Amino acid sequence: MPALITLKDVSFSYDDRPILDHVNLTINEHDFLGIVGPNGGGKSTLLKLILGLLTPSTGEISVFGKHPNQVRTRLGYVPQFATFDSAFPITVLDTVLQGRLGKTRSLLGYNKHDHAIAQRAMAETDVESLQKRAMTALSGGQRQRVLIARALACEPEILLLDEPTANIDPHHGESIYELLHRLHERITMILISHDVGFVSRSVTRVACLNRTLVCHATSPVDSDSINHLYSNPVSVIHHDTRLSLEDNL
Amino acid sequence: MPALITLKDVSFSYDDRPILDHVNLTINEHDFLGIVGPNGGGKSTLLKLILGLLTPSTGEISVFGKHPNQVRTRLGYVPQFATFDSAFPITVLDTVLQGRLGKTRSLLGYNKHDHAIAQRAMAETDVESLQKRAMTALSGGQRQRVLIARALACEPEILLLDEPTANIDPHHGESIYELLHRLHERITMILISHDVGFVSRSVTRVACLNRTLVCHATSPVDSDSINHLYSNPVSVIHHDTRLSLEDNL
Amino acid sequence: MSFFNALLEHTFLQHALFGGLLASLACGVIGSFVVVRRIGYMAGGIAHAILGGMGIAYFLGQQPMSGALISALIAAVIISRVSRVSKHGHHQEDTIISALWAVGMSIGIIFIAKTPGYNVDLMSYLFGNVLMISANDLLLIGLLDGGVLLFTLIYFKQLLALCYDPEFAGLRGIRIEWLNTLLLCMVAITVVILIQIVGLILVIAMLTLPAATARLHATTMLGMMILATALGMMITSGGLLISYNYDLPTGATTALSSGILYLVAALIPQRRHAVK
Amino acid sequence: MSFFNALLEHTFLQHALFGGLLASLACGVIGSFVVVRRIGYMAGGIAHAILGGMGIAYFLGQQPMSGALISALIAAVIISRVSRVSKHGHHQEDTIISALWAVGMSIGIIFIAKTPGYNVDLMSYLFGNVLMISANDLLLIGLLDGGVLLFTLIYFKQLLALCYDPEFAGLRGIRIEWLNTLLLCMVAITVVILIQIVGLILVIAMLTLPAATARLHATTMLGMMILATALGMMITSGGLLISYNYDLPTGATTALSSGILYLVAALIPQRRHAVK
Amino acid sequence: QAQTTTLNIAVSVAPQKYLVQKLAGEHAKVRVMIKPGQSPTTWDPSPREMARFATTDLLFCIGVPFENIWLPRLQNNFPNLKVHDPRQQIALRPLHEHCHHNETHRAQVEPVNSTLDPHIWLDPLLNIQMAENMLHALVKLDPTHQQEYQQRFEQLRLELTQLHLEIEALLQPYQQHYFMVFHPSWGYFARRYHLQQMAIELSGKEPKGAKLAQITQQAQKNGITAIFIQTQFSQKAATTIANQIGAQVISLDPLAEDLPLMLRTTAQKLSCALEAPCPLSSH
Ligand SMILES: Nc1ncnc2c1ncn2[C@@H]1O[C@H](COP(=O)(O)OP(=O)(O)OP(=O)(O)O)[C@@H](O)[C@H]1O
Ligand SMILES: Nc1ncnc2c1ncn2[C@@H]1O[C@H](COP(=O)(O)OP(=O)(O)OP(=O)(O)O)[C@@H](O)[C@H]1O
Ligand SMILES: [Mg+2]
Ligand SMILES: [Mg+2]
Ligand SMILES: [Zn+2]
Repeated sequence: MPALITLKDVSFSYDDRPILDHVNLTINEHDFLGIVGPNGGGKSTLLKLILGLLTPSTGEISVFGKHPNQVRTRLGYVPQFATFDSAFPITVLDTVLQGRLGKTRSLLGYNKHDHAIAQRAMAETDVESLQKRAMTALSGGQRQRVLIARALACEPEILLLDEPTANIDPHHGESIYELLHRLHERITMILISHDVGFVSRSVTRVACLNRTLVCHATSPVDSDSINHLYSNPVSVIHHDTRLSLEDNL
Repeated sequence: MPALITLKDVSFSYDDRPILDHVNLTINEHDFLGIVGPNGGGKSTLLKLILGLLTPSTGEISVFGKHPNQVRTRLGYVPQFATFDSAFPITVLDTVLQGRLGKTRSLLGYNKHDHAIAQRAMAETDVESLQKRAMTALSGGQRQRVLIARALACEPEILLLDEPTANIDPHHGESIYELLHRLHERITMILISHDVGFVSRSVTRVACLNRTLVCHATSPVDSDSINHLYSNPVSVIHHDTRLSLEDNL
Repeated sequence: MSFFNALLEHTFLQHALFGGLLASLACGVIGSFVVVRRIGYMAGGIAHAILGGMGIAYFLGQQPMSGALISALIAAVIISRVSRVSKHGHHQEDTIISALWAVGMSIGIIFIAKTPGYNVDLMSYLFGNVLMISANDLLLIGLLDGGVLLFTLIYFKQLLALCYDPEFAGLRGIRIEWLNTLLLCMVAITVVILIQIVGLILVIAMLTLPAATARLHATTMLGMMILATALGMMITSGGLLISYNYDLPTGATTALSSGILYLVAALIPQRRHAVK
Repeated sequence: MSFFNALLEHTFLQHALFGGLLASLACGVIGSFVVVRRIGYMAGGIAHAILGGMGIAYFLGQQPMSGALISALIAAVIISRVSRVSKHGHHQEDTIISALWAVGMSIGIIFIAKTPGYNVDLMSYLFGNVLMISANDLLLIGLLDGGVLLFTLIYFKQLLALCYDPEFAGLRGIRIEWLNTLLLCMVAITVVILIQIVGLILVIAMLTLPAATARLHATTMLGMMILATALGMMITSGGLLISYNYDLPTGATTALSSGILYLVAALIPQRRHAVK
Repeated sequence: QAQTTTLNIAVSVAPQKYLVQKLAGEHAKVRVMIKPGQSPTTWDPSPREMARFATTDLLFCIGVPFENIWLPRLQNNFPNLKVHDPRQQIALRPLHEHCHHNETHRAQVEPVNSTLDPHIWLDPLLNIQMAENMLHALVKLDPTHQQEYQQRFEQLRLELTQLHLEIEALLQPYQQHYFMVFHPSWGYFARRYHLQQMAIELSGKEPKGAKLAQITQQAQKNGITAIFIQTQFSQKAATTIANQIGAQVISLDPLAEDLPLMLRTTAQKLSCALEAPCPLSSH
C-alpha cells in the first residue's frame, strides 16, 4: 500500500516562532487520521502545509508522491473558519457547485453531472432544502454544513477536515459522523477535532499535535485502545511533551 | 426576585421567513439558562434580539425593565462568529481592553483599573501569555478564548454566550466550564451550546429552541432531570414541535 | 421639438442612445465584479493613473491613447500582483490603487515637465462625451461588450469562485493570480475605452452604481449582472431624455440619476429588520 | 546652490518643508484610520465630490471654498449614514463614495452649466501646491494637526473599537453612528484643507501610502500612526530635496516616492512564509 | 554696468514671450509660466523654477483663468514680484457672446460675473497695443535702454501691421462667414476680420442635448465646412461633430510661441476651409 501523504522532518514557524517541530507523518490509503491537540498546537497549520497553502521552513511534504501544489484538486478541504466575504451574493447551491471546479470542464458552466454530485453532497449534509437560499441567510451551523458539502462535491481522494462539527447540532453532528464513516471506505481522511467522543468512535489512528507530533503508528487503533487513550481525555490532550502521552499509553 | 429579562410573545422573521414564533421567556437573577436546539432554530437570533441588535416583529423585550438598547453596557456578549476584520492591526490586550468601553471614563485612554480587569479576564481564559500578540497571529481556539475574555472584561451583569467553546480544546473547554460555574454565583448567564454534556452539567435551566421555545420552567433542573432529558439527546434536540419534547419528558 | 422627433432627426442622439445602451451591458457585467470585489475605486484610480502612460507616450511621440491603454494594463497587473503577496492574503486593493493613482499621475506630470515643446492637455483625453459618440465608437463599445460577454461566459464559474473565496478557488486548481490579473485587465480596458467615449464621471457612475443598486436586491451574481445591465439601460436612456427635455448636460444628468437611484435604494429600509 | 543654502535663502522652501512635516502628522494619524477602514478612496472621491458644493456656492455668488467644505461634510455624513443602513451592516464605503463622486461632480457641472457667464475653472480652486504654501496655510495645517491630535487622543479607544469591530463597539454603548460620522468628517476636513494647500495627488499619496506602508510592519494602531507620520516626514522632506536637486516637480516627486516606497515594501516578501 | 544686466521676465502664455523678446532682445531672458496644455491639475513647478521667481524682475499676466488662483499665491511667496497687466486701453470682449444662436435666446441680462476673453494675442493690432504697454513697463524697469526698446517696438509695430494687412487681404472675401471652433478662443481674431465664430462648447461648458441639436442645425445652415480645434485638446469630440455635419477638423495652436507664424497659418487654414464648397445640400 503506497503512502498517499508523507511529511519528512517538517518544521514550520511564523515570524521565527516555531509552530511545528520536525514532524514526520505517513498516511496510507484508507487511513482515517484524527488529529487532536491543544489550541495553538499547530493542527490547522499542518493541514495548510499538506494543502500547499503554506510552505515548510525545512523538511519535505509529498502528496500522491508529488508536490502538494500539483495535486490540489485531488484533495478536499473544510477550513476551520470560512474565508469568504459573508455578504457575497451567492446561493448555497452555487457555493457547493464550486467544489466541482478542477473536476469539471474548464470552460463554460457546470454540467448535469456536476449538479447531480452537488445535490448528493447537499443531501448528505442535509442542506438540500436550503439550496436556493443566499449564503448570508444561514445560521452558523447551516453554513458549516454547506462547507462540508462543498468539500464533498470535490469528490476528493483525500479529505481534510478542520473541526467540521464545530457549531453543528448533535443531530447533524451525528449524521456527519456517520457520513464520514461511510466515506472512509473509499476516501482517505484527516480530521481535526476537539470532540473526543467522536474521534474515539470513528478514526483508525490518532495523532496528538502540540508542536511535535505523536502518532499512534501504523496498527489501526481499536476501540479499546482509544478508550484507554481517552480514559482521562483532558490530561492526555494537554500533555506538553511526548513523554506525558507515552506515560498514558 | 425581579425578572432581569422578559420576552413577551416575541416573534421575528427574516424576509417573511418566520424564525421565532411567539416566544415567551423570563430570566431571573442568578439564572443560568442553557439554550439548545437544531441549527437554524433561531438561537443566535434570540440573543441578538435580547441585545437589541435586532428588533422583534411583534412582542416586547425588556432587559432590567428597560428597552435593550438602553442597557447594552450591562450585558456581555460572546458572538458565535467574530465580526471583525481578521487582518486588523491590534493586539490581544487591546482587544480585551475594549470590553471596558462603557464602564471606564469616556475620554482618553484606559486606566489602571481597566488594565487590572483585562489581565484578570485574560488569566481566566488562559490567554495572558498571548497578550502582546497580534490578533492575526492566533489559532482558532485562541481567538475564541480572547473573545470570551473580552466579554468578561465588560464585568457584565448578564453574560450571553453563543457557542463559546466551539473550536476550544477539551482542556480549555473544561476550564471555561469551571469559570462559568464560578461566575454563575454573581452573573446571570444565557449559554447557547451544542455541547450536551456541558449543558447538562452546568446550567440551572434548559430551553429548547426551534422556532418555538420550550423552557424547562422556573424550578431549577437537577442533574437527574437533565440526564433524563438527554438520555436520548439526538431525538430530544431534534424535536420539531413542542409535542415531541413533551413526549420525552 | 419633442425628444422622440429629435431622436429620429439627429444621429448624435441616436448614437448617444445606442452608446449608452451598449455601455450599460459592459458596465453591468464588469461593474458587478467591481462591486463584489470592492474595487469601485478602480475607475477613478485607473483614470488618473493612465496620465503616466500618456505622458510617456507623448514624450516618445506616440499616440497618448496607446500609452493610456498600456499603462492601464500595467496598473492592473501591478494591482493583482501586489494584492497577491500582501501579508494576510487579504485583498486591500484600495491602497494599491491609491498608490498607482499617485504614481501614475506623478509620472505624467514629471514627463510633461521634462518634455520640450509639450503642448497637450492630457486630462482632456479623460473627458469623452456621450453626445459625441461616433459610429466608430459604437463599434468599439460593441466589441468591448462582445469581449466582456465572451470572457464572462467562458470563465464565469471560475470568476465567481475567485471573487467569493480565492483561497478555496486556488485549492480547486484555478490559477487565481492569472485569472485575477485577467479580470483586472478587463476592468482596466473597460475603463480606458469608456472614459474617452463617455467621460470619466459617467464611467465611475455606470461602473459601480447600477451594480451596487442591483446588489441590494439580487441574491446571485448572475441576477446582479442582469439587473445592473437593465438599470444601466434605464438610467442612460432616462438621463438622455431628461437632459434633452430640461436642457441639462447629458453626462452629468445621467451620472446624477444613477447616483440618486443608488443612494435612495440604499437608504430605503430593507424588508428585513435592519441590523443596527 | 546646494539645497541647504537654498533652504536658508528662500522662504517658499522653508514653507514647503514645514508644510510637508506638519501635513505628515495629520496624514499619518487620519491616514491610519483611512487605511484600516479601507476608505483610501475617500481622498479622491471627496476631492471630486466637492465640485458640487463649489458649483452651488459659485451659483449663489459665494466663496467656492466654503461650498467645498460644506459639501465635504455633507458627503461624510451621507457616507456614514448610508453605510449604516446597508443590508448586512457591512461597510461598503467604496460604492457610496463612487456615488458621491458621481453625484457631486454632476451637480457641479449642472450648476456651472446653469450659472450664466463663463465658468471659472472650479477645479483650479482645488489644487494647491506644496511650493506655494503661505504662512497662513502653515497656521491652518497646524490647527488641523491640533484638531486631529486632540480628537484622536480623546476618543482613541472608541475609534479603535469602532474601526475594529463596530458591532461590539455598539454593544459597549458607543454611539457608533455618531462617532463614525465624526471620523469621516475629520477625514473630509483633512482632505479639503490639504488639497488646496498641497494639491490632490499629494493628498491621496500622503493620506494612504505612508499609513499603508506602516501597516505592513506595525501590529498596533498606535504604532502604525507613529510609523506613518515618521515615514510621511521622511518622504515629504526627501521629495523636496530630490526635486530640488534634479529639478523636478515637487508634488509629483513626493507622491512618486511615497508610491514607490509602498509598492516596494508591499512586494518585498514578508518574513513569515507567504500565504500563496 | 547697465549693459551687463539682463532682465528676467516671466510671461503667462507663450505668445507673450514673442512680444517681450522682440522688444527687449538680448537684454531679457523670458520664460513662460504656463506651458501650453498645462491645466491646474498638472501644473507642478520644480523648486528651481519657483526659485527663479525670486530673481524675476517682472511678470506679464494676461488674464487667463489660471492666474486667478496662482498669481495671489505666487505674490504671497514672493512679495517683491512685480506683476504687470499689459491689457490697458484694450477693449476686452466677454468670452461668451449671445448673438450666435439668436433665435432661441430670451433677452438675457448680461451677467455681472461674465468672464472677459483673455485671447487678445490672437489679434495682430491688439498685440501692438499690448506690446506698447509692455514697452512702458520695460522702460520703467530699465530706463538705460529706453532708446533701444523704443526702436525695437517700432519695428515690431511694423511687423505686426504688416501681418494684419496680409491677413486682412487673405480673409477679405469671407467677411461675415461662419467658422466653427470647439473652444471660443478666436473671438478677437473674428472681430478683427469680420468673421463669425461659432463655438460648440458654450461658455466652456459641456454641450447639452437640445443645444447641440440647435448648433448642428445652425452649423449646417451657416455652411460650416471646418471645425477648428486647439492642438492641446483631444480631437475626438470635434471629429464626431464634424462627421455629423460633414465638415473637416483643422487643428490650430493659439498658444504657439511664434506669434506671426501662428496667425498667418491660422488665416491660411481658415481661408482654405472657407473656400471649400458649401456643403449645405449634402446633408
Ligand atoms: N441575516 C439573515 N438573513 C436571513 N436569514 C437569516 C439571517 N441570519 C439567519 N437567518 C436564518 O434564520 C434562521 C435562524 O438563524 P440563527 O442564526 O438564529 O440559528 P441558530 O439557532 O443560531 O443556529 P446555529 O446553531 O446553526 O448557530 C436560520 O434558518 C437562518 O437561515
Ligand atoms: N497568521 C499567523 N501569523 C502568526 N502566527 C500564527 C498565525 N496563524 C496561527 N499562528 C500561531 O500558530 C500557532 C498554531 O496555530 P494553528 O492555527 O495551527 O493552531 P491549531 O492547532 O489549529 O489551534 P486551534 O485548536 O485553536 O484551532 C498558534 O500559536 C498561533 O498563534
Ligand atoms: Mg485550528
Ligand atoms: Mg447560531
Ligand atoms: Zn480628477
